[in-house]
This record gives sequence, C-alpha cells and structure tokens, in this order.
Amino acid sequence: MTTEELTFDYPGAKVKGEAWSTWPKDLYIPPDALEIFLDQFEGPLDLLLYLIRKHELDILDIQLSDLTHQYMAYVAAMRHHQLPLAAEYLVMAATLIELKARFLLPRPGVIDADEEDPRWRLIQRLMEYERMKNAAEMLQQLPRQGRDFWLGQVADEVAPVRRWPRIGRDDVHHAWGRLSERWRLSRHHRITREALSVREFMIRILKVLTGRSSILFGDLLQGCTRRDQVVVHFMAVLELVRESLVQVVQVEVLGPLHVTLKTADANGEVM
Amino acid sequence: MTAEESFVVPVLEAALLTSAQPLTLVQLRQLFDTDVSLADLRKNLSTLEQLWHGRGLALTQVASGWRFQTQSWVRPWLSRLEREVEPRYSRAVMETLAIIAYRQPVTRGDIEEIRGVTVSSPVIKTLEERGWIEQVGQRETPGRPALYGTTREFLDHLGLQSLQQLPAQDLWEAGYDAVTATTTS
Amino acid sequence: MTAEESFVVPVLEAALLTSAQPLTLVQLRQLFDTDVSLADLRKNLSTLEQLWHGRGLALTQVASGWRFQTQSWVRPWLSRLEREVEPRYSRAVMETLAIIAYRQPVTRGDIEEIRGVTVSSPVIKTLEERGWIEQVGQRETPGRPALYGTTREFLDHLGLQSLQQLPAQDLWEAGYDAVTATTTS
Repeated sequence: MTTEELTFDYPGAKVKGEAWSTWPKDLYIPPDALEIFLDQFEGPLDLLLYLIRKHELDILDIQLSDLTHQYMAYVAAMRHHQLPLAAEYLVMAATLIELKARFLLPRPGVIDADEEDPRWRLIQRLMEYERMKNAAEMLQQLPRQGRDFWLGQVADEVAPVRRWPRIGRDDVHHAWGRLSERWRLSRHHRITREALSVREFMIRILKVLTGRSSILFGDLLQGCTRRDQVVVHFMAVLELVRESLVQVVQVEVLGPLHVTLKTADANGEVM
Repeated sequence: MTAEESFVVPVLEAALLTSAQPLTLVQLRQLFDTDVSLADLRKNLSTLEQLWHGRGLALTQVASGWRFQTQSWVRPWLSRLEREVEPRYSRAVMETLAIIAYRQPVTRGDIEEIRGVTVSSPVIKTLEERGWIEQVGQRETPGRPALYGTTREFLDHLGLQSLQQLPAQDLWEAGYDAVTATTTS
Repeated sequence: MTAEESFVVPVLEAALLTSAQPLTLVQLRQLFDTDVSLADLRKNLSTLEQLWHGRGLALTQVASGWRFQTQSWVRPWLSRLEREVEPRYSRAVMETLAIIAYRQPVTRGDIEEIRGVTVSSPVIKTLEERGWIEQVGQRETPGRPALYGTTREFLDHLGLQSLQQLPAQDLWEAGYDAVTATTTS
C-alpha cells in the first residue's frame, strides 16, 4: 500500500478560524484543537488506526507499548482539559493497558505454542474496522441515483383516475405492532455516547449515595445494559475514591463491594 | 458550439427524460457551459422532436417549457400496467395513521415522539386528504398544537363500527407508558 | 404476438420511461393482452437496448427490474440542472451501511463490535427510513436482537443487480489470508 492511500483525510476542521488540515507530528495539540481532533474520529479504533498509519507501522507488527503510550497521551490530554470523552475511548484504554500488562508479566516455563498472542484479538478488530472503513469509502464513491445518474421519469400527462391505496384493519394493527417492536428495540439504545462522561456518572453516584449509608457496587450497575456503561461506572467510582469522596469496602475476599459516602465526623476526621 | 455537435441532442434528451418538470429554454441552455444561442437550442430541440416521431413519447412544448409526454396511442397499453400496480401507503403514513388510531387525540409532537422521527407535512396531508384523519381540537399547551383523531370515513373504510373493534393493542402498553413518562416529566 | 410486431418496442419504451419504479418482466408482460412469451419479451428488450446505444440514457437491469437511467458520460451536463440534492451521509452512517452490506445479516451489537463505538438509533433509523436496510429476522440469542440486511432498493439506488456487484470482493471474506493480501499489496 502506498503512503498516499494511507493518508487520512479529515476535512473541514478549523481552529480559531484557521484551517487545520495537517496534524502535528509530535503529540502536543493545543487544547482547543484537541476536541476537534477527536471529533474527526469515529471512535477508538479509528484513532488507533490513525496512530498506526501516521507512523507508517504495519498493523500486524504493532508495538504495544508505543501505541499505548500515544493513545493514553491523547486520552490523558482530553481528560486534563476536562473535555467530554466518550466511554468507548476509556474502554479501549483499559484494553491496551491490560494487553501491555500481560506482556510485562513474566510467563512461567515455555510459551505454549497454542497460546494466542494477546494482541491478536485487537489486531483482528483493527483490520476488520479498516476493511469496513475502506468499504464505506468505496460505497460513498459508487455512482448513486440522484447524484451521479438519474432515472427516466416522464410524468405521464394523462392523469388517470386517481387510485387510492386500500388498507385493512390488520394493516393498521401491523403498523402499530411494528412501532411497538421498534420502540422496544430502541429503548435500550437511547443513551448516546456523549451521555457517558465519567464526571456525569460521578455526580450520579454521589446523588444515589446521598441519604443512604452505602450501596452495593452491583446495585449501582442496575440498568446498565452495555459494557461501556459498566466501565464508566467503575471508572467513576475509582475517581470518587481518588478524590476521597467515597470509599469502597470489601468485607471478605471476593465478597460484595460496598460503596460508602465519606463523611467528616464531629472531630473533622474523615471516617 | 454549433448545432451539429453530436452530444447536444443526447444531452437534451437525457435532461428532458429525467426531469419531473418541464424545462424552459433558459434551463436547457444552462446544461452547456459554452455559449449556446437560443436559435441553436431550438434547432437541436427540433432535431430531437423528429427523432421521436412515431414513438410512444413525444417532445412537446407546454406552457412552462419543454417536456416529453405519452402519445395517445400507447395509453391503452400503459393503463394496463397501472391497473396491476396497486398503490400503497408508505411506512411513514401507515405508522402515523396507526398512532392516531390507537392514541387519539394526539398532536404532531406526540407522533414524532413515538416514531422517533419528524413527521413531514405531506404525511399528515395525505391522511387528511384521504378523509381518514381530522383536527379534533387543540391542546392547551404553549403553541396550542392541533390534536388529530380518525374520522367516521376511516372506520367505514375498514368496515368497522367503532374504534373498539380495532385489533387489540396490548403489546404496546408497557413501552408506551415509558414514552408518556418521559414526555410528561 | 411475434417479436417483430412494430408496436411492442415503443410500448415497452414508453412504459419504462414513464414508470416511477423499475419494471419486472412479469409487469412488462402485463402491458400486452395477447400472450407474450418471456423469450419474446427479452428479445424486444434487447432490441430496445440496442436502439439506445450511445445515447444519454441506457436500458439497465437492476435488482428490482428494468429501467432507464443516465449514462455516466452525460453526468457533467446534467449535474448543472438544479434538482433536489441527494444528502451527503456522515461517516457513521456510511460505515454502518458498509458493515450491513458486507457482513449481513448483522445485529446492532455486531456493528458496534466492528466500529468500536455505540451505534446511535438515528443512524439505524436514517438507513431504515431511506429504505436501504431492513430487519431481516432476529438472532436466537438472549434478547433476540434484530438482524439487519440491505434491501433491493439499496441495490437499485446504486444501479446494481445483486450484492455480488458491490466492489472489492475480498471484503466479503472475513478470513485472515484475504486481509493480509490487501494490506501488504
């Protein structure tokens, strides 16, 4: 593949009125450019692909530590500037760290030949995403009706007797059933990605904890139907712990996790 | 450009055959970036007209411009085709009708909330023109939106005496409560 | 009716040029009251096709039947006419469409897995309303998620007869070999 083909084209971004057509070679990006920068990506896979391609790396031979480092730098910068970051980016950050950790851990004995390279799953996903991304571009370029070609459509002068569609009661009922089915299916997907910022979930958890002493972590997750929601809850709890707003107590090993609001007692000491 | 250039007639033909409205000489001139005199254009249109002589369509000049239209001799054949193609209402029309039938009186906003998409004016108009829905009042909220309900004619068309005879709708209930809960909260 | 009868070709031509939808062989047969064999019909269609050779429109077979559509060479001229503009779809919409086209039948979850982000409802709805995708069933896993596939209209819109005509055949194969072949070439 030639370099030209690998060049990513993210048109139209402007920073302070100036066209932002090339991304800086180094990692530093001015904060206001950062959000626009991330907006150009369709998600963490897209960003990873960009990082890989920018450095003309072979997707099959990605250096996890470099890639993770760069990826985390973007994520950290976004969080540092308190820019909203979609949960999917955090999920990917967790995945990368986990992969890196598995590489660092010494593995006992000889490496099992059958053991799968832990990078493999990520590589496969990146390749599949890139294929579909290319496919989307190809579809975009296919000749399209109304844009590249038009249909012979002579309006017939002879307006014949206007024929009305006929319907039956089952048709109405059927349309109704279809609506309810669609409603049922879409209900779970009403939470859009911008809704999932860690800070928002921190507030939510704090509100839940107000007026009650503690809650089981599992109960906090009630209503979470997707993995990224669970991850955001988890990160929100970690963040709250870091900021000494809550504490997490586990009474016995592998027992349930209790999330408790940290309150100052009469002596001003944190309980 | 001269009247003889070979691409002019086919381009005119393609433009006229793919346009839903008649095209004026000015519009037809826009097709070509070189300067084309109106005289040249007319000459080419006349060539095109002769090319279609004796066929099922004819190039005709009407009040608002030039267009192709069917000749009377092919109409008996074409009308046979129409008879076979039963017109149908789009999904948008059927779903809007179903919401009005099952949830009346409803505003356009209610319909949009349930369908999750904007309800276009033509959809409402189609149903109004057909005489199946009508305005039954206005909701006393800001903007006083129109409330729609179904008509007697609608029941007649379905062969029903009352709305109670519409097939059961219980499969919706749970979901709909959720909608109303979110819209009223 | 024999293939030579003079009215057949002009009637077919007029029917195809005035129909809003592509016409199937079965529908075209209904134009004529006498018995017409499909073989005769095909012969006449092929005569008609040749008649239009080198002109701005061509008789084309797409997924749902036969129709006339413009040839690519007239595009520069015709695009100067002002018409309703086909909207440009976002990358999210196009990538979702590509995944459904090349990996169908897929659930929303499959699409999210490949794109690595949540698929928002409006994206799916846009494609459904456009008539390019539809629910083709449900996967028999917990939650019975809807399976999506592309429609005939989608192929029609691209002027194609079947999914096989979509570009880049290697995209169909999920296999690793096919991938390396494209990434290293």
